[in-house]
This record gives sequence, structure tokens and C-alpha cells, in this order.
Amino acid sequence: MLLEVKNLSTEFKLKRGTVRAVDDISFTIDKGEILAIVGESGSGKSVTSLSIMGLLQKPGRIAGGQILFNSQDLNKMSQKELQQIRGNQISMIFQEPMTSLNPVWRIKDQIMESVMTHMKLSKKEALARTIEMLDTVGIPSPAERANDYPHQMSGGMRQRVMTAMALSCGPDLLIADEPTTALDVTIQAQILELLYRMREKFGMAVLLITHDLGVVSEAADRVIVMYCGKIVEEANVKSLFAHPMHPYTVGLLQSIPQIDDESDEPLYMIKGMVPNPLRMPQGCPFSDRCDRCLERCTQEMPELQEIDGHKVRCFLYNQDSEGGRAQNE
Amino acid sequence: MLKYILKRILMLIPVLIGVSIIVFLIMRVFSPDPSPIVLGQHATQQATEAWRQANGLNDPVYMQYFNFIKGALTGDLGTSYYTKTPVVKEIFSRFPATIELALVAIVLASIFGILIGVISAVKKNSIFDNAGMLIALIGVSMPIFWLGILLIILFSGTLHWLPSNGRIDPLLQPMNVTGFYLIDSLIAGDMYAFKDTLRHLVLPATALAMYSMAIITRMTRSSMLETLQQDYIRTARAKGISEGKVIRKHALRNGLIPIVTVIGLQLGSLLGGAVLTETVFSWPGIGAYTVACILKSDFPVVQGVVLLIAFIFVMVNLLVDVIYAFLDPRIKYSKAKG
Amino acid sequence: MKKKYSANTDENLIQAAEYVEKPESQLKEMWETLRQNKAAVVGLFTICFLVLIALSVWVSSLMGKQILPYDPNYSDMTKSFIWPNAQHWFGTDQLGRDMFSRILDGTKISLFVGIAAVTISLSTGVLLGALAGYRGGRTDAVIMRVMDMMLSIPSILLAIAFMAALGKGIDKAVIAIGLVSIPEYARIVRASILSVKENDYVQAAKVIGSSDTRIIMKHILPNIISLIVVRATLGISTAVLDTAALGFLGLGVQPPFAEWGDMLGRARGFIFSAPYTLIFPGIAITITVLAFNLLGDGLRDALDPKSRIK
Amino acid sequence: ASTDTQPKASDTLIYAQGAEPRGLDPALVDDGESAKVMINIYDGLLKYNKDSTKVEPSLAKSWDVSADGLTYTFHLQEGVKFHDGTDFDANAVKVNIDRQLPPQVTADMPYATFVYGSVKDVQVVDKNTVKVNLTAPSTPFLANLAMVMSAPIVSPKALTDSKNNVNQAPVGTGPYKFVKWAKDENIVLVRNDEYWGTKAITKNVIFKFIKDNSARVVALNNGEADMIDGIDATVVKQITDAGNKIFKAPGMNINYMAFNTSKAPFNNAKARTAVSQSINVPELVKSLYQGYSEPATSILPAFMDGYDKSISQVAYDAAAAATAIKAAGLTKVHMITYTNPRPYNTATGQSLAESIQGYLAKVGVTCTIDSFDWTTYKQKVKAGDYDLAFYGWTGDNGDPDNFLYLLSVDDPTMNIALYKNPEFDKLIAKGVVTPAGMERNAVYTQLEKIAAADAAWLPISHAETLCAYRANIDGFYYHMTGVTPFAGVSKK
Amino acid sequence: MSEVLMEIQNLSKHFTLDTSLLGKPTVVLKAVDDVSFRIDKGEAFGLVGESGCGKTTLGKILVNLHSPTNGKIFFEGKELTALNDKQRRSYCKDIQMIFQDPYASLNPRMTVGDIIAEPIIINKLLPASKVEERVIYLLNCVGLAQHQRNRYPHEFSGGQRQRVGIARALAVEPKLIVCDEAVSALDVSIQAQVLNLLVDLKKEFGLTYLFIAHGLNVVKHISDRVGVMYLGKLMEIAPKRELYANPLNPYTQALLSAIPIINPEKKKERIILNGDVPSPINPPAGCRFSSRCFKELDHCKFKDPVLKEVSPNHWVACHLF
Ligand SMILES: Nc1ncnc2c1ncn2[C@@H]1O[C@H](COP(=O)(O)OP(=O)(O)OP(=O)(O)O)[C@@H](O)[C@H]1O
Ligand SMILES: Nc1ncnc2c1ncn2[C@@H]1O[C@H](COP(=O)(O)OP(=O)(O)OP(=O)(O)O)[C@@H](O)[C@H]1O
Ligand SMILES: [Mg+2]
Ligand SMILES: [Mg+2]
Repeated sequence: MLLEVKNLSTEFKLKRGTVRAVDDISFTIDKGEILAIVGESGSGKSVTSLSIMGLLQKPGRIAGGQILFNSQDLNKMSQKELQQIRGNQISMIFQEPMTSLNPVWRIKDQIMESVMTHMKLSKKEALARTIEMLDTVGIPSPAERANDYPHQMSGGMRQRVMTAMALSCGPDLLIADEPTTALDVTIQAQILELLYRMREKFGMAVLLITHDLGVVSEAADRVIVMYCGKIVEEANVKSLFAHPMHPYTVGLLQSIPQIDDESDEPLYMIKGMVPNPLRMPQGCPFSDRCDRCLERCTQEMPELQEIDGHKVRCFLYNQDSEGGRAQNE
Repeated sequence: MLKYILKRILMLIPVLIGVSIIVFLIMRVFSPDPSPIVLGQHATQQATEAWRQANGLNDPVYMQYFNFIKGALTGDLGTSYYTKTPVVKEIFSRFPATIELALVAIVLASIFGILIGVISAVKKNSIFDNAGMLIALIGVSMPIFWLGILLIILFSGTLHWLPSNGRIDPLLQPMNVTGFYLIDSLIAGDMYAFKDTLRHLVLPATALAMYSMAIITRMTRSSMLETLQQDYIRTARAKGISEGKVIRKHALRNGLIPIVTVIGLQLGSLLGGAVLTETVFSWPGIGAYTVACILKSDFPVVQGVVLLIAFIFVMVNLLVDVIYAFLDPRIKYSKAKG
Repeated sequence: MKKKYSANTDENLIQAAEYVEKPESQLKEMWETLRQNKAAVVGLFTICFLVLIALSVWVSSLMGKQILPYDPNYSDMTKSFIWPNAQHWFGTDQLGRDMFSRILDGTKISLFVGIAAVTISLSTGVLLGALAGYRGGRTDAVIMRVMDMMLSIPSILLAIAFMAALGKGIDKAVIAIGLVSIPEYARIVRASILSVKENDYVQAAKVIGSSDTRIIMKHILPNIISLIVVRATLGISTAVLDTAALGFLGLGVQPPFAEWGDMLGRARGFIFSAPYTLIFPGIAITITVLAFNLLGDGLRDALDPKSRIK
Repeated sequence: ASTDTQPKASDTLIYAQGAEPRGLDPALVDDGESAKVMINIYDGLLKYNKDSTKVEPSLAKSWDVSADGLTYTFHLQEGVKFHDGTDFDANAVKVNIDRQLPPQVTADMPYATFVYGSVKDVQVVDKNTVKVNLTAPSTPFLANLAMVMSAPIVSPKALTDSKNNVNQAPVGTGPYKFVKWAKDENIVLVRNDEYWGTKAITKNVIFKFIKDNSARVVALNNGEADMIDGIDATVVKQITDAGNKIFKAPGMNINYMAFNTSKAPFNNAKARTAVSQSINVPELVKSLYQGYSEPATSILPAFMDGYDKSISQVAYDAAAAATAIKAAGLTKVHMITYTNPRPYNTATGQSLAESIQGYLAKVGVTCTIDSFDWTTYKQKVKAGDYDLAFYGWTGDNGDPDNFLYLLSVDDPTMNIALYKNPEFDKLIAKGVVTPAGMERNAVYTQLEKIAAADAAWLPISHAETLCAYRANIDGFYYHMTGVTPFAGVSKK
Repeated sequence: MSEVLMEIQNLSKHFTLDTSLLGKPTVVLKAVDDVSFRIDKGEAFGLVGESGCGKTTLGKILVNLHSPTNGKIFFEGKELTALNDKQRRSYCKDIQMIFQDPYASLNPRMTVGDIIAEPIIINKLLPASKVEERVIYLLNCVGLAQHQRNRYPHEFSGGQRQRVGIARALAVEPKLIVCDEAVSALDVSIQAQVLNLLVDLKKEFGLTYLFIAHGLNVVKHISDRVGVMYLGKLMEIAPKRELYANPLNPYTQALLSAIPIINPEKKKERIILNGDVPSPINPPAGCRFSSRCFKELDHCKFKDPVLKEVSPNHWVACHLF
């Protein structure tokens, strides 16, 4: 077990109240595994990843829980110790390739900085490593492009540079926060391909954050579905797509127009909208949008329970309740 | 780049013409007749008429303007009505004093402004931040001339630490090579004069720098705060670089880019502020002189000075843009591309 | 590239949800945020206080009553240069006039010039800036070149030249100060119009057939109004400083009106014999300017939490 | 190689003045600041006595006046050289006068008419003798030749070299030579070791320009200047407290308020008197000038020819004034004034106007004041739209005509009261041609009396010349014509 | 044969990005380059393509937000491009647009009711007294409650705002609506709501859509015919079933294959293209796609293929055909 997140909660103290962006989530990632987190915008995916990296900015703070990386609690480490791990054992790619690179630095300097900090290489060695990495992520004529500034590269190229930078120190865990969302379809395909290839080559574990179920289905081993800061469902990919359990997951899957769907039927709709994070409904956060809402759903929060290695947070699956039957639907 | 500069320089021409028209209108068409001042207490109406005739003030306005431009194109900006000295000479004998003062002030303002601004941003909401912002606020709120007088009262009048006026002890005046006494005294190897020049500069430069420093402080702070929010700062942190390095190497470089523009603009406004500072400190510069000339309707001088200042202002702005492009690789790109 | 909408989305969602709770007008919303900012509140109260002084002085003088301890313009040569004491809190000046009354009286002029000058520059500047920004092309080029010309002359010099041409007087000071700051407003308005113009809702308005005037008045100006308010607030502080500078150089108001800069300028000869004649007007100017700056900064922060300055 | 080249301070006199000279060509300037420098560079044919405006020989050893008063013959000093090495001779005198006579005279020679207006021509008799012919007798003519404006003799070579304008490069025969002029900073002079007369004691003289009065005081007290002028009463204590000395001399000037006699209400002498009566001049002068201006009882300063103790202006009587004003139905007057300090009124015209406004308020007259800077003010005066205006005059040559003729000229910028009195004019004309002496003085006393009776002016004060110098300065004096010769000044 | 609503002939839009000192254009961006197609009455014409290929520009030309550099537009047989400004205005209301960004397309200072009423008032479609009634009707049409009309846009979620935008477009009873990425910015769960609404409205009001999107799945769901754009050029036009089942242009093929399928069991063969979309400032000579094409022929680099009808209603611009 590489990373174990236990009961992590993260809060943002705002003037108008406290937003609990991540609420008591627990999960693990094994060596070499790709774990995907999906969820709607604002469901707490990015905050989760920033919490792990220790990069939360004010007014955010970790309100509780443990983040065990190789059994060490990252949450308890000093900034100095964390800096040893960041970029070295755990590295990260961000959603916005356009703005995530320092615009006034040549890309080689940005990658070398990382390499020199963690691998204690000389300048020359670091440059060699940088070019090698750029080559690995598929940048043509890497030695020349290394001298470019970020703005001289396209979005796809920048995302490759980000990837090269993240992988340059051979991390054990790569957190990729929506690495393809900002890219064009054809470029998206390239980057996903790249991630896959890199996983094969370096064998690191990947925490892939996305809201695109298509990407999940193609890339991930295991999936966590988040809704309003909570994990509502967790399963391996096949199981999730074959038997989605949580009504939210079900709705999500059905509401996406499928390219191979030939019918002209109207799409399935999840009604309403995501609740205001400052005023979470009592009970299940999805209850007011749920077609199959039970009375107790609006009263109390269901627990995450495991059914045949498939975890779900929904009263419909409580063995002892009438909802249990839904499973056999 | 070159083309861009060329374009900007071409654009200078209409600006200068426009400026000359504006000044011409104000000074020649609407301003009082300079003759009483020029001709003094014995001037008769007849003498006045003769003088006006001799100086072309009775010509139609457009002819006057035309004659002025004709002269200006040949480098002849006319002769001061009042001192009867060529305007060019009048201006250039005073100009170095103003430039020296403005440059020292801008250096002071930049150094302290950036320093305080960066500290305030990095230690946001701390006591440093609050103190820095308080200084900045007071700096923009105090009338510069009042500050100057207070400084004189305190440091010259009461403590006798620093001289209250002039650029240098006249006994020490170095040979006039560049007109910048700091440089001239160094050329002459006269450390005593150099020190004395510095002593004379302290108070006026401080008074003049205060406002700009406050502006630069505020801009630096907000620019740094914004930079610290940027995605690439997060990237740098994610690389595991120490926070100090993140600020020094990543945030500062980016955060200071827009400050260049502010400093450039401030240099322009310093020339305006010099008007008041020079008055208070009897600084032998162009600012106080111009005010006096405006009040005396000494049109040729005012026209000359304003054209020169406008020229400098535009050139400084151009320079700033060039430096900007130099500091920010993205600019060059967009120029090359579009 | 696709733009980053999702991140905006949830920030907006938080706000959205909150506003649903208490739908409020723009001003009220500004006030709510402003209230959190202690400095701004201090500034606001100071301004209210100053306005109150100015108004009561003005109104009472209109009604022929004297609410100040002394007639601010009454000179009694037997009482010149009395140091501050119980009768004359701020002392008397060279002509034996009560400084305290004069300083209070001066509030009127400073505020009037500040506000009136900003009104001039604001209205003209907004008009020109709006024209330039919206029309673009040649109109833009012509207007902005003229503004550039004005900007390349230090504004204080320009104001002095205007005053020299127009002569002394409050009305003239207002015009001079108002004129010289037109370019600043024109530029700001133009820049913000250029950015607002790109917003889809302006495009949408065009698509539904709105006229240009309507688009400017209804869709563009209301959206930059808050920015203009901030600018205007800060602009008043600059105008007060400029007024003082003109007064200091002897170009301010006509006597015997009390104007702080003028008082300062005339006190210059007495910095050692009667320093109080110099200290108090300076403090009055600083406090007034400070108050407007505090409020302006507060407003800006209230409008834009990141307090981004262009 | 940094060597501390600090010159010996005792070699140098630093004089701080309030404004920069306009130039140093005596024919082209008219300001007192220029005069202070020029007096040290140039000599004229004649000069004033140290303590009065009596003329004494200078470049002219002696002179004869023809009986009809039309021809003046000057016998010149021999062997005098200009600073540029050329000889001073009769021709130099002719060149200097001719350039200020028609046809050579130009509009920007402000004093040419005043000084040489009566000159017909100049004849070189021989190398050391020159004859000046007048068109009409003029008693002030000799006094004029001692003035620092117009009269000093400039090197003809320098005039040719500098295209008839030596403003920036003055060459005279005086005790000091011009070295350099840093604009807005200072002018440096050095001793003329070949001087024909008594050589100067101190080697260098520096004129420093410090516009701000209080800054000048600071400079003196800080030792940045040895002597300063243009101070006003309020700083005297500060100066003496710092161990420095004050030099006080009566000033040859008059500071006055003028009634616009050309229109109602002040075309009526009663109204003028009533207003004059309402103003407590001594009190006003005391507060405004703190004892450093004399309240004026006549137009002429007390030390001048023609002054008479018996002359007095309308006395202060607020009660009488109030009644008279009420009777005249006078409730509002319009004043115009100037904002700058002037040599005769250091407190500025504005302060003066405001204080008078205070007095008038007490007798029930409301004043509106329009104040202008000096340039504009002169135009406003010319336009004549005022009831009361403020002005003053600094004597040029110590001749009483130089003061009193103002009330007889037509030029509205000089005779701002627009006073017209044929009797007065006749007496003025008589005064000019009457040779100096008792008879002439009586004419001016008479004129003073007419002026006082008509109350066209309210004479306010004669400003004293107030200078300060450091305790180690010796021999400093300020002449009543407003100049500071430094030849006899030394520094310990 | 259905009736043609709009016919676009050889439409181009070139932006001048830089000029020489003398004002001659030196850097020109060809955002839309010689595009021709037609939109039939009552159909939804989908337009897909990658970022920057000129979709928005094309849409904006149709609603008169840009004036074309070249080419003709016929609307119901009238040549719009031949009209002067004033005449053109009278067609404004027939062609409306829905914008991509739900946050930027509504004036934050106006209430939703005012926003929807504005086009009615400007175009004087109804007497003032009837406006409110109409606004309520429109709100209901797009699934919003009538009491929400006094609220400001910031009080709504993205999906709701998009509905307001739709109501505004509907207010003038347009014949054609250009939907520029109308759902791209929305979350998946909201996207479905809006898509369904658009489909319903089309039926109800007999609308015609030009539906611009980069998501092929969305376009497929809503369109009748689809056009594929690449770097300012139309590469392929076909009825949707035909296009998705039988893409002819290599670019269309790559685009289709790049879409991830939500089914982990069904891993499909992918065409991964090389490199990036070239800059529209200096596009590749010949076929625009030639720099990335995996089936490139010799002359692709030199000759620009023209759009031809290779089978009924299936148009392709490719030298392979
Ligand atoms: N700096 C912040 N201040 C206040 N609230 C924040 C901040 N950052 C995140 N949040 C809140 O935390 C919650 C989770 O945000 P997060 O960024 O993790 O969402 P996400 O799932 O990554 O969404 P997206 O798909 O838009 O990236 C949101 O409700 C958001 O409003
Ligand atoms: N006003 C303009 N001036 C200059 N270039 C422009 C302008 N508008 C668009 N462009 C350029 O034209 C090209 C096409 O832009 P357009 O917005 O039409 O693309 P798009 O297909 O809608 O892309 P996206 O998917 O990003 O919305 C782009 O390269 C863009 O940069
Ligand atoms: Mg995120
Ligand atoms: Mg688009």
C-alpha cells in the first residue's frame, strides 16, 4: 500500500461560513495502480489532491484525518520534510497547462530545477536528464525545444512538459488533476496515451482526477465517485461501469450522449443542481436530486458500505432496508 | 521589435505637435500679456506696443504658431522674454538638476517601494504588511510640498543635519561636464563634493520619492499577491522547492514585471512633482523655473520645456515597453507573431 | 484551447447560492463588503464628518449665521500670530484670523473643488473613453492621441498653465483640475469598455438588435460603474491634493476664502515664527486625502477581492 | 585620486538672494536682483554716496554742466581697463549711451528712456573727455547716471562679441569679475586684481538664489550663506537667536493703496477720505510688517529731498469714517491686488488687501477682493475695473521726481489712481527743470501736500531694507537703492 | 427535398493582426476560409472541430457580429451580405445566437426578466403591457419559474443561466438559432438538461439550429447533419448517421476515434494523430490537414482539396476521393 488516506476532511473558512470541501474520505492506492476520482465540478477532487500534496492555501486547512504515504503521515510533517517528498516521491500534473508553467523561465530551467533539487545532480547532468525526459514524453527535437519558453508551445506540448517535469525524479505516485480537460479531443487522446505509456515504463501509481467518465473507463483500474466532498461510490472500473450502484453514478452514466448510441431518445436527466456547499442539505447530499430518494435519505447520512468489493454510500443498498431490493433490479 | 520601436517613434511626432498646440493655445491665446513683466515698472504703452510688435505678438495666431514651428525645426526655440537668453540654453542649464533629482528619487522610491511591497505581500496581513501599507497610504495622502517643509524644519532648521536648499555647496561646485553633480564630482575625483551633493539630495529626493514610493509599494504588493496566486507558483511548490526559493525565483521575477510600467509612469509624474519639490527646496531645476515662467507668461520657455518633458515622457514610456518586452518573453512573442 | 470554466463555476456557485439567500442591490452588496473593512469605514466616516462640516458651514453662511467660533475671513490686525490657546485652538494667522475657523471653513472649498473637478473629468472622461472604446478605429485613435498628448504633460504643470491663463478662483481651479485629469478617466473607461465589450452579453445585445447607444448605456456603463466609482473616489483625493498644490503656489482661490493649500503657501514664510499656521492646514489636507484614499481602496477591495490594480 | 579640494571659506562671501537676476546687461534688465550683482561688476560714470543718493565721481573724475543745463562734460579716469583687457575711454561711454538712444534703442531696454530720455547726443571730445547734450534741462539726469540700471559702462568689445547682449557674459570695469552663472543656483564673481580703485578685500563672491524666505533663513543659520536679504519681520528673532546679525536700513520705496479716481464712488474726494480714515495705518503696518516697515506719512521716504515733517495723511478715525461712509451710501467696494510679495510689501498685496478688508468691514463696507499674480495684475490694473488697487514703487535714483511724477502720468499702469490734476502736473514739470536746492524741494513738498489733501493714494508704508549676515562678516551694507557692493566686505 | 433556410457561399473571414508601417496587412489570420454549405429549414446542422478552427467566427458572421471578408450569405433567398446596415438590422431577429459561456453572456446588472424582455422591447414586438406576460411564458418554456424573473443572473446556476440565454434568443421568434457550444461549459448532469430542452424547443417552435460544439457525442445527439471543420475549412459534411458510421475524411476518422467510450470492456482501436493543430496564421499549404494526416498522398501538400459530394448528401474535401 503506497498511499492511504484516512478520514480526511478539508475545510475552507470563509467569511460567510465554512465550506467542508472534502468530508471524511478514506481510500488507498497501491503501487503501480491507477486510481481515478470522478465527480462533478466542485465535488472536492482538486482539494483532495492538494491536501495530499500539502499545498492547500489559506483559507483552506486540513480539518482532520491522516494521509499516510509509505506509512508516514504527511499531514504531520514539517514543510521541510514535505519538500523532500514533493516533486520527488509524489509529483503532480495540473489541469491548466497554459498557466501552470512559469512564463518567464525556459522550460529546461523549470525541469532542471526539480531535478537538481531532488536528485542532487550537477547542472550538466541535470540538463541531460531534462532532455532525456522531454524525449520520453514525446517532444520532438527535445534539445532545442528545451530552450523554449512555455508560450512558444501548444497546450498539448506544455502538458507533456508538465508530465516530463513531474516524472523527472521518478516519483512513486503521480497525481494528475484533470490533465486532459483543457485540451482538444485529438490532443486529449495523445496525452492519455502518454500517461498510460509512462505508467508502463516507470511503474508509478497514478491518482487520476477527472470528471470525464470516458477517460476513467479507458484508463483507470479503480474508481472513486465523489459528490459534494464525499465518496459516494468506489469500485474497480469494470464493476463500476457494469453495475453502477449509486443513483448519482447511474444518472451520470445515462445522461451522457453516447457516441455509439443510435437512438433519438431524450437523454436521461438528473434534476436540480448541486447544493450550495455552505448549506449542505441534511442527510444524503444527493437526496434532493435523487429519483429514488427515501424518507430517511433527507434525515441522515448513509454510511459507505461494501458489497462484494464495491463500495457505495446509499440507503438503497442497506441489507436490512427495503432499498436492499433495488440491487436486484 | 525594431519595427515596433520605429512605429512608436513615428507616433511621437503627432503627439509633440499636439502638445505644442495645446501649450500654444493656453500660453499664447489665453494667457495674460507678458509685456508688463518683461518691460518693468517704466514701461509705457508705447514701449509695450513696440515690444509686442518686435516679438511677433501682434501677428495672427496661426502665423505665430507657424513661426514657432519653423524655429523649433531648426532647433531654435526662441529667446526667453524675460532673461533674453536663448531658451535652449535656459533649459539645458537647469535640466540636469531636475533629472538628477528625479533619478535619485525614483531609485529611492523603487528600492524602498519594492522592498516594502514584497515584504507586505509575502507576509500578508502581518504587522509588517499593515505597517507597510500605512506608510504607503500616508505617502499618497501627504501633500509633497508640506512634507518637504516638514523635512526642512526637522532636519535643517532644527537638527541642522542636512542642507535645506541648493544642489551643492557653491564652493565645491565641480566642473560642469555632464551637469549631474554626482557624476561630475566622481569624474573630478572629488569625494568631498560627491558627499556634499548627496547630502543636498537627501531631503528633496525623499520628499519627491515619497508619493512614488507609496504607489510602487502598493503596486508591488498587489502584483506579488496576484502572482502568488498563479498556477505556476503552485507548480513550483509541487516541485518541492523551498518557499524562499519559490518567492525569490518564481514569484518575484513575474511579480516585478508590471512594476516596470509603474516605475516608468512614476518617472513621468516625478517630473510633475518636481515642480513643487523644487519650489520648496530652491532646487535649481526646470520645474520651479517653468512655473515661474508660466506665471510670467514667458511663452518661449514654457513651450520649450513642455515639449522637452513630453518628449522625455514618451521616450520613457517607449523604453519601459521595450524593457517590458525584454523581461517578459511572452511580449516578444506576440510581437513576432502579431 | 478550451477555457477554464469549471473553476469559475464553483466559486460562482458559492456566491450564487448566497445571493439567493438575500438578493440585494449592487450598492448594498458593496456596502456589505465595505463594512468588513475597518479602514474603509474609518475613511467613510471621516468623509461624512468632513461633508457635514462643509455643509453646515456653507448652509449657515448662506443663512447669514455664523456657526464657526469666529468669522473665518475677519481680520483683526491687533491679533496677528497668536499661538494656539483656549480662545484660538489653532492660533491666528498673520492677519489675525482664527485658524481653527479657517480650517473648518476650508473643508468646504477642498471638498467642493475635489468633487466638482472629478465631476468634470469624470463626465468628460467617461464620454470620451466610452466613445473611443466602443467605436474603436479612427474615433479611438483621435481621442486617445489627444489624451496621450495631455498625459505627456505633467498634470500639475498643465493645471498651472490653465490657471495662469484663466486666472485665480475656485471655479477656475475646478476647471483646471478637472481638465487635466480627463485623460486618466478616458483611458480607464476605454480599457474597461474594451474588456467588457468582449463579453458575450454585449454581443448578445447586438444580436438582438440593440442600438449602440443602448448598448453603451445599458450594457456597458452599468458594468464599469463600480470601477468608475472607485476611480472617482481616489480621484477626489488627487483633486484635493492638486487644489492644495495650486493654492500653495498662489494660484488657488480668491481671497479672503480659506483654502488649505493657500494657507500653507502663505504660511511658508513663518515656519519658524508661527509653525502652527503651517502644521494645521497640512494635517487637514492629509486627513481629507487619506479618508478618500481609505474609502477608495476599500471600495476597490470590496469590488474585487483580489484587489487587482491595472 | 580623491583629494578634498575644499576651498578656504574665508576667501568667499556667499550672498543668498530671493530670486535669480534676469541678466547682467545693465541696459537690458530692470530688476533689483540683477542690480545686486551688477554693482560689483560694473562702474558707472557716477556713483551714489554710501549713505545717501548724493552723486560722487566714479569713472568720471569730474564734470561740468553748461549754464543752460543742456550740456554735460565728463572728464574720465585714465588708465582704466575693462575685465577683458580693453581700455575704458570716451568712446566706450559713447557706445554705451548710444545703444540706448534712438535709433539703436530696442523695446526691451526698460530703463533707456528713463535714464537717457533727455539725451540728444553724445560727443567724444578726446580719449578722456565726453560731452552729453540734452534736449531739455533735467535735474535728475546726474542722479540717473549713478544708477545700476542702464548707466554702468560695458566693454564695447564685449557688446560686439555678445551681439549687443551681455546678459550672460558681463564685462565691466568693476571690483569683481564675472566667472560663471549656474542657472537657478548661483553666480560666481572673482576679485578684479587690476581694479583701478580700491581693490576688494575678499577674493570670491557667490550670489546664491534661494527663493523661499524661510529657506534662506535656514541657509544663513546653517552657515550655507553668509548674508541674506529679503527677510521679513517674522524671522528676525530666529536669526538673532542663532547668533547672526540684522542689517536694517531705511528703504527708498512706498507701498500704497490707490483709489480709482476716475469713477464713482472714488471720484469723490470725500469718499476717499472716509475710507482712508477708517484704516488704522500704523496699527496695520505694525502687525503686518512687525516693525520692519515705517508707516508712511508721505509718499516720499523721510530721507529724501522734498520730504517734510509737516506733511500728514488723513488720520485714523473709525467713528468719523463710519458716519461719512454711511452718508455717502458706500457699502461695497471692489479691490484688486497682487499675490506676490514685492520689495515694498513683503507681506504680499493679498495680505494687505485682506487686512484692509478687515478695517472696512468694521465701518460697514464689504470688500470683494480679486487677486492676481503680478503679470495678470498689471493687465487688470490697465483695464481699470476696480475701486481700490494696491501698488508700490521703488525709487531708482533718489530724486523726488522719481516718486511724485507717478501721479501725473497718463499711463494707467503707473498712475493707477488715474489721478488728474493740472495743477499737480504743472508743478511736476517745474520740478524737473528746477536745479537742485531749496526751491526745488519746496516744489515737491507742495506736491506732497496736494496729494495728501486729495487722498488719491493712501500711503501705507516704507519698507525697511532688512538683511541678515553672520557674525563673522565685516563691512556689509545694503545701499538704499537696493544694491550690495561687496568690495569692502570681509570675512573673518 | 427540404427547403433551404440559409445558404453560405465561399464565406471567408480574415483577421489582420499586424500591419506594416504603411498600414499594409502583414500578418493575416484566416479564421474562416472559403466555406460553403447550406442549412435546411427545421434541421439542426452540427458543426464540430477543434479549438480555434473558426466555428465561433463562422457563427458570429451569420448573426452579423463579424462582417465577412468574402463570400455571400443567403437567408430565405435574400442575399444578406448585399444589404446595408439598416436593412440588415431587420433580419437580426430572425437569426439569434446562444453563447458558450453562461457566465459572460448575461448582463450581470440586469434582472433576468429584463434580459428576456429587452429584445421584445427593442424590436417593438409587443405593446408594453403584454411584455411581462410574454416573459413569463418564455420562462416557462425554458423551465424556469416565473417568480425568478426579478432575480439577477448571479443568483442562478450555469444551467439555469443557459436557459435564460435560450429564452432571450426565443423572445424574438427567430427562425435560425446559432448555438455556439451552448452546453460545453456545463457539468455533465446539467448538460443533459439543456440538451433535452433544446431538442424540445426545436420541435415546439419549428426552429432551425446551427449547433456548434467540439464534443462529437453531443453534436451527434442533437444534429441532423454534421459538418467537420479544420483550420477554417470545412472538411466533411454528411447526415449524422452516415458521418458517424462512415467517416471518409481522415481527420473525421481520427476525431471520432479519439472519443473515449464509456465502456471499459470495449477498448477500441485508436488513431492517435501526430503533433498539434497548426497555427491558423501560417496554415500548411495544400490540404490543411496534410501535416498531421496518416493517409497523406503526394499532392496533398500542394493542392487544396475542394468539397465534393461523393455520395448523396455526403460531401468530403479530401484528395482520397
Ligand atoms: N480557495 C478556496 N476558497 C474557498 N472555497 C474553495 C477554495 N478552493 C476550493 N473551494 C471549494 O471547495 C470545493 C471543492 O473544490 P475542488 O476544487 O476540489 O473541486 P473539483 O472537484 O476539483 O472541481 P473542478 O472539476 O471544477 O476542478 C468547492 O465547493 C469549492 O468551492
Ligand atoms: N477578433 C479576432 N481578431 C483576431 N483573431 C481572431 C478574432 N476572433 C477569432 N480570432 C482567431 O480566429 C481563429 C478562429 O477562432 P474561433 O473563435 O472562431 O474558433 P473556435 O473554433 O470557435 O474555437 P473554440 O473552440 O476555442 O471556441 C482563432 O485562431 C482565433 O484566435
Ligand atoms: Mg479541480
Ligand atoms: Mg468558439
